[in-house]
Order: sequence, then C-alpha cells, then structure tokens
Amino acid sequence: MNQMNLAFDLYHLWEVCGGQMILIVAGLFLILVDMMLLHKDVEVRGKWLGWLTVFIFAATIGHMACREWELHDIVFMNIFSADKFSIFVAIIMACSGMLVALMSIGYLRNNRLMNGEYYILLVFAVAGAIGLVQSVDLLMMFLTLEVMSLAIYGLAAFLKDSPFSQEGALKYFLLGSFGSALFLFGVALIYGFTGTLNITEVAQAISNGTYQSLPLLTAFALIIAGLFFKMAIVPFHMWTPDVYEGAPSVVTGFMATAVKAAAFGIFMKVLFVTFTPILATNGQPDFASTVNLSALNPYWKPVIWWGALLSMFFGNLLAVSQTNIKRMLAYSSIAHAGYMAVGIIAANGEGRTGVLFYLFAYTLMNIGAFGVVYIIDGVERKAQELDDYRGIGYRYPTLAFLLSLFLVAMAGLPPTAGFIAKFYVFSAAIKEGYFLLAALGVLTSVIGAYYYLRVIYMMYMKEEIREVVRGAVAAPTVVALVITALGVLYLGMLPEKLASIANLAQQSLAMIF
Amino acid sequence: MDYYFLLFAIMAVGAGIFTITVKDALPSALGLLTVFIALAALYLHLHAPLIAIFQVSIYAGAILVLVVFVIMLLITPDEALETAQKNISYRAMGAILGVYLIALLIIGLKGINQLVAQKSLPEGFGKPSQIGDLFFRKYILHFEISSVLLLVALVAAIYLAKKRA
Amino acid sequence: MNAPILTYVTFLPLLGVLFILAVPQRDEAGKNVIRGIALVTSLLTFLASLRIYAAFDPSVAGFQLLEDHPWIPSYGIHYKLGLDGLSFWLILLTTFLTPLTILSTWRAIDKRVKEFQVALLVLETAMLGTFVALDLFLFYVFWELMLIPMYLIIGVWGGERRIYAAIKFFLYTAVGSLLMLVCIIGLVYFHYDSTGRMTFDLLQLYGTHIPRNYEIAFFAAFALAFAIKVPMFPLHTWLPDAHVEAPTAGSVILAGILLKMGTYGFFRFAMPLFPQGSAFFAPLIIVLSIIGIIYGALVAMVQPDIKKLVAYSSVSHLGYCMLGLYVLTRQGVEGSVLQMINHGISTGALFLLVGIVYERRHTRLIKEYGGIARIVPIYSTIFLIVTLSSIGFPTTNGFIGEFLILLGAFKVNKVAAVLAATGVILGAVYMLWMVQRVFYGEVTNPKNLTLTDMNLREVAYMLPLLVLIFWIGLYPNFFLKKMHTSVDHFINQVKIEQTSQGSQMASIHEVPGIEAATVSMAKE
Amino acid sequence: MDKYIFLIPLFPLIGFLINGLFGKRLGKGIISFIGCMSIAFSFIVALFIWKDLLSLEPEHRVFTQTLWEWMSVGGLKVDVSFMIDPLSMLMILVVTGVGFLIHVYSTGYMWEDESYWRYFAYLNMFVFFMAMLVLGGNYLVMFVGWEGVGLASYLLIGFWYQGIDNAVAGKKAFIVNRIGDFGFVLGMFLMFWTFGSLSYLDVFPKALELFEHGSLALNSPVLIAICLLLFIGATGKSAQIPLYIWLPDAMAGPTPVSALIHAATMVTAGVYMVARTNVLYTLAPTALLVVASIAAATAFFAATMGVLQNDIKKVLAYSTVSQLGYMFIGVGVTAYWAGVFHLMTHAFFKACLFLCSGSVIHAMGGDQDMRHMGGLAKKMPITYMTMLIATLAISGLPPFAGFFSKDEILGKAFAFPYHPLAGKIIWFIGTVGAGITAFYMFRLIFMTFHGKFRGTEEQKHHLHESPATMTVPLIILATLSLFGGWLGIPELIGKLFGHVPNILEGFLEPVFEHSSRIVAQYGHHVHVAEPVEWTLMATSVVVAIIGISLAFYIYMVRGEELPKKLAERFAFHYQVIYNKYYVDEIYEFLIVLPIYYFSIFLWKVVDAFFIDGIGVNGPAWLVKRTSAGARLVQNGFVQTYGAFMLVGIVTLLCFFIYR
Amino acid sequence: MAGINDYIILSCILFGLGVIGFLTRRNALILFMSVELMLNSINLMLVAFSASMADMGGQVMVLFIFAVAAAEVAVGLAILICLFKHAKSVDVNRFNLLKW
Repeated sequence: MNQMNLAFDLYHLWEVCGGQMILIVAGLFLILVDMMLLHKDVEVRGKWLGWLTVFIFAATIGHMACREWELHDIVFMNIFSADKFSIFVAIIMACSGMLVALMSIGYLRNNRLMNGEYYILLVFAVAGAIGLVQSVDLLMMFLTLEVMSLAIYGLAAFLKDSPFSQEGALKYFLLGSFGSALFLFGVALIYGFTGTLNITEVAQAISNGTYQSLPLLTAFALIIAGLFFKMAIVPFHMWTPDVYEGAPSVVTGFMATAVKAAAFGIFMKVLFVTFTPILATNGQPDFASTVNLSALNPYWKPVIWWGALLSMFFGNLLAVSQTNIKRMLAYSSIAHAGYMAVGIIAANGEGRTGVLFYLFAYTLMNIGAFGVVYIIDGVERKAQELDDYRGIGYRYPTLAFLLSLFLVAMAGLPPTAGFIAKFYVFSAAIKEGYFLLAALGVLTSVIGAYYYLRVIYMMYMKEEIREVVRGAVAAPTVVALVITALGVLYLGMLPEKLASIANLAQQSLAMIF
Repeated sequence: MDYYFLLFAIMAVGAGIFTITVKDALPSALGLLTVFIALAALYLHLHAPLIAIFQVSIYAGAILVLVVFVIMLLITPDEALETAQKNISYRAMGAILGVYLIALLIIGLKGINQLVAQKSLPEGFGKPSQIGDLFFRKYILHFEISSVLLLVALVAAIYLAKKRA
Repeated sequence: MNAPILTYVTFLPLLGVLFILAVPQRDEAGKNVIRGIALVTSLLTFLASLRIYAAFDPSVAGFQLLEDHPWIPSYGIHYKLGLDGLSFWLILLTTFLTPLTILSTWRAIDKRVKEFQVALLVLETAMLGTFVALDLFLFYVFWELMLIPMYLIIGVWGGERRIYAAIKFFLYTAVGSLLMLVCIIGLVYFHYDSTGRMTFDLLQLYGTHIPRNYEIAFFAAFALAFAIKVPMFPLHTWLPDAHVEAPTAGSVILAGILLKMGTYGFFRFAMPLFPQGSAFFAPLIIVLSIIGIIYGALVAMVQPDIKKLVAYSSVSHLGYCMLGLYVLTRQGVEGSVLQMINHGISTGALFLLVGIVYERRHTRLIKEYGGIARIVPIYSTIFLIVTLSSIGFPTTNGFIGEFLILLGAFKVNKVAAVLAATGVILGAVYMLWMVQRVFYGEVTNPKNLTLTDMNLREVAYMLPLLVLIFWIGLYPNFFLKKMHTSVDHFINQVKIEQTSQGSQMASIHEVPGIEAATVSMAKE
Repeated sequence: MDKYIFLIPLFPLIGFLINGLFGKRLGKGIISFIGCMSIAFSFIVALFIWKDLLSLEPEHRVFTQTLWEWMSVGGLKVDVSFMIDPLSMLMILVVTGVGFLIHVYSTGYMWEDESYWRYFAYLNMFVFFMAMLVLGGNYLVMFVGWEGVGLASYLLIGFWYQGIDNAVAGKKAFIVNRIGDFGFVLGMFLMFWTFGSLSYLDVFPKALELFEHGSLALNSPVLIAICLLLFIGATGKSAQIPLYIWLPDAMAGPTPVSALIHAATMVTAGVYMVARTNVLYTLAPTALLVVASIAAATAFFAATMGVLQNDIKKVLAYSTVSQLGYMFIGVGVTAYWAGVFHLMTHAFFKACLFLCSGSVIHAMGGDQDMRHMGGLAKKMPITYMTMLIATLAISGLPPFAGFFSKDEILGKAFAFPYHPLAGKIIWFIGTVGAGITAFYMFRLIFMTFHGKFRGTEEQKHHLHESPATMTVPLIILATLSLFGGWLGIPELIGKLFGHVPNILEGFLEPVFEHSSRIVAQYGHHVHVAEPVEWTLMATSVVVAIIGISLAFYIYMVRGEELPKKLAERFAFHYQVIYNKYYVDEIYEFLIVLPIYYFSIFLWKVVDAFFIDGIGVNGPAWLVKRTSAGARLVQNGFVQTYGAFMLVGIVTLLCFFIYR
Repeated sequence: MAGINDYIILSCILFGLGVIGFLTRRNALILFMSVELMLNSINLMLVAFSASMADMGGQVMVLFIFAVAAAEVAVGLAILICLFKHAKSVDVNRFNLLKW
C-alpha cells in the first residue's frame, strides 16, 4: 500500500467510527434515493424514505452497541475515540434520531411536507452529533458541532411556509454562530497554549501547572460558554423557547434530546478528560500527573452550581406562565438541563452515571411528549395552546394517558424513568455534600410539577371550549410512542440495567488517554 | 516598531468599526472587505501566503459576494431600513458589553506570550505544499468531515431556497 | 419461608385494574361490571389481608413477614416489605376501608366510572405499599405514587373548586416529600460514610450516626413531609380544601388512610431514624399538636359546611395522634396508633354519611338542612352514633384513643394534657352543634321533606364501621394486644438514644407510683 | 349471686337494644312491657344480691365481678368490672327501684307520643348507663356510665327535638357535663399516675397505705388536686355552682325524665362519686372544705332562684339543685352517709314531686305555668295528697323523710370536724336555705292546688285525675317519702323510742369506716351537746314552719296582690332573681360569645388570610407573578438574547479572572 | 517585529467589534457580517499562533474555518431569504413572533 495514498487504516476507522460512517454513507445514499426515487406520489416516497431512515438508525444503533461498545483500541488518529462513554451518548442520540424518524413519517404527512431533505438532514445531524461526542480533537469538535448545527438549522427551518419556523431558525442560527464563535475562540486559545488540539494531549500539556494561568482560564470560560449555549444553561438559554416553539414539533423533540445529549456528552468529556481529569479506576491510567487533578474545581464548580440552579429555577418558573405547550416544554427542557448539570457538579461516578441515565430517560419522555403534541396538533400550530388540551382526556384517552405519563415522568414522579433519573443526579450531588443545591433543586421541581399537572388537569378536568381534531396517527408514530412509554415505565421500575451500563460508560472516560 | 503590522492593524480596526457603524448594509460589506484585505496582508506577514490568498479569494471573493448579492436581493431601494437600534441605551449597553468583553479578553490573555511556544520558523514554513501535505495526512478526517459539512449546508440551503415541490 | 403475602396483598388491587381496563363502560351494565370488579378486588384484598392477621405474631418486636429482594443493587435499594405491630392495623384499616369506599361510590360516581375505580385501586396499592415498605426508596416510591391517583380523584370527580384543591393537595405534599427525598439520600450517604455500605434498608439505617445539626435538619425535612400529610397546625390548609372538593370516596380515603401516613411516617421513619432531631423538635411538635387540637376544634365550630367541619375536626383529632406519639409513653403511643385507626373509622364514616345526603341534596351547607332527624331516622341515628365516636364517647372507639393519649401525655406534660383535654369539650361543642342544626328543630327547608332514608347498600357499608366503633370501644385490648411489643420497641428505640444524649425525658419504665408524683408535686 | 351482677345492667341494655332496633315495629304494649320489665328484672336481681350481701359480715360486704380486660397498656390495666358494696347496693336499689316506678308511670304519661319506642329505648339506655356508673368497679367504668347517662340525658332532654329549644337544652346539658367530665378525666389521670390504678379496690388501700407510711401527707397537694378535679366532674353532673346552669333548661324533656334523671338518679351521681371516693376526700380536708362551701352556696342560691319561678318544673329544678347542694354539704363535711341518706330520701320525694307535677301538666294539657293553675286539689286528689306529702318531706318537717336526712346533714355540718367555724357558717346558710325551700315549695302547692283555677276554660274542662299507671307510682313514692327517712333515725330521736337503730348508717358504715377513723384521728373533735343538738333540730323545723307560714300568708291570705306589690317594691332584686342572677347571660357574654367570635377570627383571619392566603397561596401567587414578569425578558429580540449570552460570558470571565 | 501579544490584542479587538456589531445593529445581514468578523479575528489569532509556534496546524485550521464560515453563510442566508418572504424585512427587530 502506498502510504501517501492512504493516510489511515480504513478498517480501524470503521471499527472506531462505524456508526458515523454508516450514517454518512447512508446520508449520501439517501440523497441519491431522494433524487432517483421517481415515484409520483410524494407521500409514498416520503414514507419509504422515512422507513429507510429508521432502518439506518436501527443499523447504527445495532452496530455501535454490538461492536464499538466492546472495542479495545479505542482512539483513532487522536481524533475520534470509541470509548464507552461516547458510544453510550451516541446510542442515545441515534435512538433519539430513530424515534424522531419514526414520528416524522406521520408528522410530515400531517403537515403535507414529504421532502426527502428532512431525513437527509436528520441523518447528518445525528452523524454530526455522534462525531461530536466521539471526537477527542477540538477542531474536529468544532467541525462536527457545525455539521450538527447546520443540519439542525435546516431542520428547524423546515416548515418553509411558517414564519415561526423560519424566525426560530434564524434566531437559532444567529445565536448559534455567536456561540460557535465563542467556542472556537476558546479552542484557538487552547491551540495556542498547547500546540495541540487533542484533548488528552491538552490535558497532559497543561498538567504541568498552567491550570491556573489566566489565559487558560479564559479559554476554559469561552469553551464553557460555547457548550452552555448548546446545553441551554441559563443565561445561555434564551434561544431555547423561541426555537423550540417555532421548529416542527418532532424536530423540537430531537433538538431537546439529541442536541442536548451531544452537548452534555461533549461537555462532560472535555471537562472530565481535559480540565478535571478523572483517573481510571481499573485498567491503566496513562495519565500520570495527579497533582492538579482538581485544581480547576473551584472555578467550574461554582459556575455549574449557579448555572444549574438558575436553569432549574428560571426554566421552571417561566414555564409556569406559558400557554403554548411546546414553549412550555422548551422551558422545561431548560430546567431539565439544570437537573442534569446537578449531576455534573457532583463530579463523581454516580453523577456522571446519573447524567447519562437522565439523558436517556429524558430522550424517551421528551420525544414521547412531542409525539403526542404533534398528533394533537394536527397541522403545526393548529392546537398548541393549553386551552386546546381541555377535555382531551376523554376525547382521546390513549393519547392523553400517554402525554400524562410523559409529563409525570418529566415531573419526576415514580414509577417513571424521570423519577429515577432525578434520584440519580440528586443523590450524586448529595453524596458530595451539595445539600443546598439539591434542596433548592427539588423545590424548583415542585414548581415544575405545577405546570406539568396543569396540562393533565386541562386534559382531564376541564370542559373543552373548542373542538380539537387530532391529526392522523401513523403506524410508525404508534411504534415510537409505545417504545417511549414502555421505556419510561421500564426504566422507572428496573433502572439497574441501564444504570450499570451507564456506569461502565462513565468509567471509560478515564480510559481515553 | 513594526509599522507593517501597525498599519494593517489600524486599518483592520478602523474598517471593522466602519463595518459595524455605517448606516447601510452595502458600505458595511465594503468595510468588511477592507478588514479582510487588511487581515490578508497580516497573514502574509505571518508566513501564511496560502491563507492570505484564500482570504481574498474565498472570503472576499465568494462569501462576501454572496452576502452582497443577498443584500441587493433583499433590500429594495424604497425600503428605508434603520441601521441601528433606535434605542440609544440599548446600543450603549451592547457597546459597553462589547468593550467590556474586549477588556476582559485582553486582561485574561495577558501573559499569553509566555505560554505560547516560540520557535524559530523552519525553512519553507507556510508553503502551500505543507498545507496540502497536512491536509491529506493529519487532517484528512477533518477534511472529510468538512466536506460533509458543506454537503449539509448545501442540502439545507437548497431545500430552503428552492421553490416548494 | 412461605408465600410473600405482603406482596400479594399490596399488588392485588392492580390485578383488578387489569380486569377493569378490559371492560368497556359504554352503558350502565358495563359500569356495574366495573364497579363489581373493583368491589370484588378490594374484598379479596381484604380477605388476603386477613391472612396477614393470621400470620402476624404479636410477641415479636421487630418486623415480620419480611420479603427482601434486591432492586437497584448499586444503590443498595431493596424491595423490602415487612410489618410490625404499628403498621399492622393500618394495613388492615386500608384494606377494610377500601371496599366500603367502593361501595359508597356505586351511585355517586356516574361519570368515568372506569377511570375512577382504577384510580381508587391504584391508590390502594400505593397506600398499602407505603405501610409495608421497609426500604426508604421503596417507601418513597409508594408515597409519591399515591399522589397522582388522589390528584385525579379530587380533580376529576370533585366539587366546584376541585382543581384548586387538587393542585394544592399535590404541590403541598410534593414540597415536603421532595425535601424528604433529599434527606433520605443524605442519610444514606452518612450511613455509607460510616459503614461503607450503600443501603436504603430502613433496618440498617436505624441508628446511623449523624452529626447533630444534620440530624436536626434531616428530621426537620422528614417532619415537614409528614407534618404536611398529618396535617399539623400551620400546614393544614390544604386539608379542608381537599376534603370539601373531593368526592365522598376521596374524602374517606384521604381522611381514613392518607392522613395516617403522616403519623405513620413519624413513628416509622422520622422519630427512630433521628432521635436527637426528634428530641430537639419535640417541644415544638407538642405545642403545635396542642394548637392543632384546639385550633382545629375552634375553627371547625364555625364552619358552615359539614365536610369542612369534619375536615377541621381531623386537624384536631390528628393533633391527638401527634401528641400521643410525642409524649413517648406506652399509653400515649398506643393510644396514638389506636386513634389513627379510630379516626379512620369515625371520620371515614362521617364523610360517608355526609356523602349520603350530598348525593341526595347536592349541598353540604349546614343551613340547607335542619330538622331532618324526623325524615331520615336511620340516617340520623347512625350519624349520631358516629358523632359520639368522633367526640370520644366512652364505649366507642374514640374514647379509648383519646383517653390513652391524654393519660400518656398527662404523665409527661401536665399542661399539655390539660390543654389537649379541652379539645374533648370543644369536640362535643362543634359536633353536637352541627348535629343540632342539621337534624333537630322543625324542617325549615321544604327540599328536605323529600329526603329518602339510607338504602340497604348504604346501611351495608355503614354497618361494618359501626361494629368496629363499638368493637374498639368495648374491647380495645384486641387491637392493643397486637402492638404492645412493637410499641415498647419503638419507645426504646427513640428514647434510649435520647437519654444517652442527656435528654430529660423520663425513663421508659413508667411504673406509676407515688414517688414520681410526690416528687413532681414537691417541685411545684 | 355475685356472678349475676352483670345482669343488672344487662337487662336494661337488652331492653334498649330491642326497643331501639325494633321498637318502631312493635306495639306500644310490648314496648312498655320490655321497657318496664327489664328494669324490674334488674331490680329483682339487685334484691337478690342485696340478700346475699346482708348475709355476709359487715366488713366483708363486697362483691366484685370482672367481665373482661378492657384496656391494658403499660402500667394501665383496666377491666370491665363491677363492684357491689353497701353504697352501690343502696344506689342500685334506688336507681332500679325508682327507675321502675318511673318507667311504669311513663307508660301512662307518654302513651300518646308518636316516638313511644324511642322514649323507652332511651330510658332503658339511661338505666343501663346508670347501672354501669353505680356498679363500676373502677373509675373508668364509672366514667363510662358517667358519660353514658349524660348521653341519655342529652337524648331525652332533646326528645322532642322538633322544638329546637329542647335540642339546644340537650346540647347545653351535654356540653356543660363535658366540661365537668374534663375535670373528672384529669382527676383520673392524676389518680392513675399517683396510685397506679383506677380500681377502687386498688386505689383506696394504696392511698391509705401511703398515708400510713407517711409518703402521702394529709392534705397533700396531689390529693387536693385529685379531689378537686373529680369534684369538677361532680359539679357538672350534679349541677353545682358554676356548672348548674344546664339543669333548669333540662326540664325541656318529658317530665318522667326529669323525675328519673334530673332529680332522682343521674344528678346524684356526683354525690355518689364523692362518697365513693371518701377515702381520698377525707385525706384532703381542703378539698372537702371547697366541696362543702360550693355546696352551701349552691344550696342557698338555687333556693333563692326557685322562689320566683312560675314554671312548675323550673321550681322543682332549682329545688333539685338546692337539694343536691345539701347532699354535697353532707359529703363535704365528712358525713358521707348523711349525704347518701339525703340522696336516697331526695330520690323518693323529688321523684314524687316531679311525677306529681307531671300529672298536673298532663291534666293541664302540657301547660307548665303555675299562674294558670290553682285549685287543682279537688280535681286531682291523689296527686294533691302525694305531692303534699313529698312537699312536706322536702320542707324538712318531721316525720317525713326529708327531715331526717336534711337534719342529719345540717347537724353534721355544724360539727364539721376539719373546719368547725366554716361548718357553722355552712350550717347557718343551709338552715336559711331550708326555710326558703319550705317557702317556695309551699308557694308551689298553694299556687297549684289552692285558690281559684286561673287557666282557660278548655283546660278547666279537661282537668282530670291521671290514670292508675301514673297514680300508683305516685302513691308508692309518697309512701317512701313519708317513711323512707326512718331508715336513718338519728341516735337522739332513736333514744326516745327505745334505741331504734340507725339502719342506714349501720349498713353503709363499712364503706366509710376508714374515713371515719381518719376523721376521728385528725379532725377537731367538735362535741355537740345533746341540748344543742335538740336546738339545732328545732331550729330547722321552726325555720321550715316560718317558710311555710310566709308562703301561706303571701299566697293564700293576701291572695294575688302581695306578690305583685313585692315585685314592684323590690323590682331590681326581683328581676335579678327572676332571671336567675343573669348567670346564663353572663356565661354567654363572657365565654360563649368570645369563643365564637374568636373562632370566627381564627377561621377568617388566621386560617383563611394568614396561613392560607399569605403562607400557602402567597408563594404560589408570587411564583405566578414573577413568572409573568420574568417572561417579559424573553422579548423575542435576538439581540436581547445575545446580550444575555454576553452578560453570561462576561460574568464567567470575570469570575474566572478575578476569583 | 510585532509580538504574539499584539496579534492577540488585535484579534480580541476585532472579536469585540464583531460582538458589538452583533448586539447593536438591526440589519440581519450586518449581523451576519459581524459574525464573520468574529470568525476572522479567530483566524488571525490562529495564524499568529501558528507563526509563533512554527506549527502549520493553525493555518490548516483557518482553512477549515473558511469552510465553516462559507457553509454557515450559505445556510444563514437561505434561512434569511425564506424568512424575508414572510416578514418582508431583514430587520431583526421585526422577527419577534416568538416571544415570552
């Protein structure tokens, strides 16, 4: 083989980034199919593309879970790593993609918008997201972040006839570019100090004591800010409600879960690999210098403390006065970001496990909720006001029950996944002595319970004031809803399995070196 | 004193200020163009000829032209578009925050020259061939991904721009 | 050893739910089938709980009929069930009251019957689970689980301001219980720090060494959660709203069982887990209980709405329970436990009775009635008997509970006992005044002339309650016998810790005698 | 026979259950039969037990029976047990005996009532609870009866509940009694924590033992507290100051009920209880003094209030209060047997008086106002005669029953061993009160049976003697009023007739022997010489005669104008006394209304406004308002959002740089 | 020869100017250009680092950033054009259908 021609080992790439490769290749394939498939009926074409996308995601999940999960040689070219943590998050995002794809088939049909670009963008968005969490290279992070973001800008703006969708997308775009610029500034600085972009090498480079030098802190702050934007942590959350409200419902579900998972995943990865490295508990810790392991704790911990608290507080508080259910769920997603941040602040294994579990659980319940929302909507923005939900409980009992289940899960009540997830993150924080944060956090979740319950009482306890006709329920959506509902209940009652996997995953963060 | 740097630095800052203060979008674009050119000059100074060329060709030549094109497309002459926020305090707040950010960044990055490794440049540093070499060795994956990035942008842009199917 | 009877009892209602879900409720027949299934399920649950009665050994101080399976091993969370003499009767009370409640809803709940019965049965499971769970996490799960069905019962089938009441109920309870969760986790980690073992097992957590200020804080959080449920004095305002707005069945369950969870929480969790915190707050809790007793009675007196009156009377009655619990004498504690059962029976019965006239007249305002004793003699007789039970008339259950509590309290704190005893007078005042205004005098409202007396079904579900009222009143030993050892154990558990901390609580061996009395007299 | 003690309460209970559950479907005859026979059986059983009791040595005359263990918690062990000793024997005989007569009377009196069955059910229930009270072997069983008779009283006062006043009176009785019970219960608590038991057979020996060991001093505070707390209970049940106010209102019930419950039996429960607790009271002289003082005050004031009442039953009610005062004087001055003696004689003559008044009311068609009566003697001779006998008895004229008992009490009061001076004052008040009693009782007789009939024509037409079911009990009771006192002939008089023994004192002696011993040991030895004793006796007779004469002068000789003149002359006093010293109004104003308005305040202001409004809904409101306000920050302008981000990053940088 | 510090300061100023433009202008297109200004400042910094460290990586990064900038502009403009069809304006202050 000529080394010049082939700068890397393709097989190794396939091993490490198989999921991404499947998605990218499949994305290209989808473009082809979209152009070639000359079926007259747009609907049929859309449906086929949709199912194809679902299949692609299923294949991706299967591949990642079966092969990449058990890898030993996990880092490829110092750019991508297939550590269990990244793969876990990647699987969450692929699941989110699959569920969203399932729902999109029905959603797009209801909205008479069967363009294939949707699925292409969805696939690339997930590919970008997976690339993001897999990358251990800051430049690659930026690039994949942009791949994901651009795809999502496109998805958010997908309702071309809706000014809301376009406006949301534009806001997202403008602020997103701003956020990316901040992130990039930080990345550039890191590059400047260390001469490298690989996060493990960065960690090694700064382990000699430059931890607390001002420029590095500045770079750290800028990276935090850039990622907080994607995580929607207060005060970088302002775009969330507008974009979530404007974007197509299923896309909102996707944004609230996959994008959030990607952001949290990469944040934790950067934090716990570069800035506050954790040591391998088994295996061999390559990273020898343990002196400064927690030198940055006093910097980022208060930041996340406040960020988590403010997110929980403002997210829940502002959700109270919302009348649009999507906007309400958007605020609630801010609050959930806050809860997850509580898990990060604990900075212990339980906390990271908790965050991973939370991401998974949140994916299930949030996508499920948006699925119900879009069905009740019929056509986007037709019935999104809370008043439209009056009496739904008797008009559409199953839908209402499902929505109640998801909302109850989000409110964090047993026996749902939401409760266990909250339990995990809060118990991790309490373990580290963050009683006050935990107490304030649970109090804000009381506010949260109020607005979730409000939807439930609208559905079950109020007389309807106008006749809401739900949209058609497509079979794939039913599948997705069943999966999410069962998942929410299953994880609520038997969380141990997923939690132990997540625990394995978070432990692998120490193994990236 | 490095007059070359000083000249283009002042030019870049001045043009930048012009860009963000001028009333209409078109002159603003021209201001940005000036910034780009000034930066390109600095790139040359920093042994990055290829970047400088790309700066002029891609940025000024492609991106900015695209922007100008859209400006022409979107702004009909009869539409009087206020350029800046009417509310002075709003503008002042933005400016103050921005200045504050600049100050903080400068303070925060004080002493960066001790951190950044300072090596003497090897022979032929910044030659395009080196870049090409890196592109296809170390940065091949980035390259691939950026192609995906452009593809995604393309798909999104085409979808949004095309007439409804 | 043998069949996991507690699990069967706890989850049997859910089995009924499955059947109910399969039945369509389009017509009256379907509804009746649903009601029938619910009734049969709850009766079967009651029968199954009699197995518990048979298997229960009152001579064992610890927990019995234990079931222990790992649930979330990494956190040491177990599916652990068990009961002792303190929870024993509460479980039976739950299984006993539920069929009666279901019977009472036969006609009252005509809309959305299926959903209602499902909610009721799920609620029963949650309540039973709360009483048998010996793992803090499991307990918390059940504790929260009961919120949703209760929320729906109040909110969907309730009165005019039902949504306000339901949300108030929900949020109020949630505030306390979430803080409790935080402290549960904190406790577990304190235990973990000292033993290196993660466990939510209550039995292992007893006696965990916690720094004093943390213990006080933890107790405060637990106490808040439970005090809200009890409800103790300044935290009681959700109760009248919830009671007034809830449908009859909801009120019965709420008063009969849900409130007991607060007191149950105190004696199962808050007090034994944090004896120091408990001792620290004991004066406050005693004072609040007494305020609750008197305040509840006074406010009950001036209520224009019968249900609200009964609701406030609950505040008063539960004040006795708390007082009895906190004086930590055998009489006090056993009286307290008995009073919980009594309150479940008599207040449950009162709500059922109010429901009966509400069903006919759709009003609960006292002034809408008057002189109906002549029109509905059976009803008024039963009402009077239940009233007597509620005001603690000897030979009824209420007397035994109040007597024991006050007797126990008298030993520890005479002022408290005297003040609390005034509640007995006030209780007679508000109940009898209400009885007088509702039943006696001329019939002033012509609408009441057409009232019909209780029918067979209504008599059928009142009779068991009446039997119990007198059973407990005449032969309380039957009930007390089962709890002696557990109560002793409980007092030891709470007190030994305290005395070792130098608390001035008296010794547990309360052999009554002149010595103690003369000493205390000499002091005065 | 002691195995069968439980039958005494059981029969009335069965009667109650049958009449109560099935009475509506039974005929009146069967109801009457069940109602009366259940009491009769009890009476017979009591007689048999009495016979057995008498067959024992005096000091061993105690029967006990334990049915089942009621409560046993820690040190507390309470059984459902009965105890019969001479005291309870006497009481139960009175209760069942008089009770039986009144049941029989009631069959005539209530025959027309539509709720006949209910009446008998309640009445049987009353006897059941009264039997529990009397026979109970410990204070808690006594308390069961104690509250139980209160319930029966409540139900029977409000028997005609359609009249709201009757229901209110019933409620008032119950609640006032509850206030007393509050004291009783606390007394029990203190007793339990002092002596470790509530059983008579444990408490009294233990108290004596402690006393003899010196660990319990005479007049020790704990004893005083126990006795006074129990006495609070007694003031409630036995209508003493300050809790007597319910009794006059209680006359709203049917007259036989007044006779049985509010004259003969229930109201004397307090006396019984004090007599039962004599050991403790004797050990607490201060408590005794309080009892006697309150009793004397009650005896006097109630008598004055009786003077001006026009309602025939109200007169009797106040007289009952007054006579109860005498009984308490008796037990209060350690003359326990005398108190019980008066209790018994009072049961006879007061039951008789009430039943007679019932007979009169029956004849008057329900009218109770004496101003409408007059000259009934001719129309209803039996009633007149029996009532006259009873009135003479209550007025304390020899040889009627009241003379002996009242005189015994006053004589013992004069010689109060613990406080001789106080005893003399009490004697004086009691004697004056006796005179007033004689006055108003004869006023009643004169206004009712003499003079012209002042009622309507229709009433006049209707006047008739009552049926035999009513008159026979009257005659029996009148006979007892006449001869009942002879059971307790004082030594002084007994000597005259050649050592007639004081049967009753002898019978009761074992119950009070410890008390007598202690009194003899620790009390002052007040020697009352024989002439003094004679003088005392004569004084009370004279006073009674004066009272009667005065009544005769005012109401017979001067006819109708003198009372009016007097009323005008002493308008103020008249009003005050006529309105019972405004006690009800004062209670209303000082206690009831403040509590009521305080409760309203608690509800509307504390509960609804402060706790619920500010404390609970306040945060909710705050959250909603802040939410509504804070959402405005999210104003839709992308640059605002950018500004917030910038604020965030600037804060972050500041923190990182300047930390 | 200008030191690395000077370039950094220059790039900070340019970045700040971009931020100020982003916050103060109403024309969406000028907002776009402000973002471009920010990206360019970063480019300058990277090139300066690259020259200082004698590492070509910085220059390569700049090229990727060019690509990103181009892609962003393409998508952004497409969205803007789409939105223009509805709002008939490029004034960002007009884009507040979504708020509160």
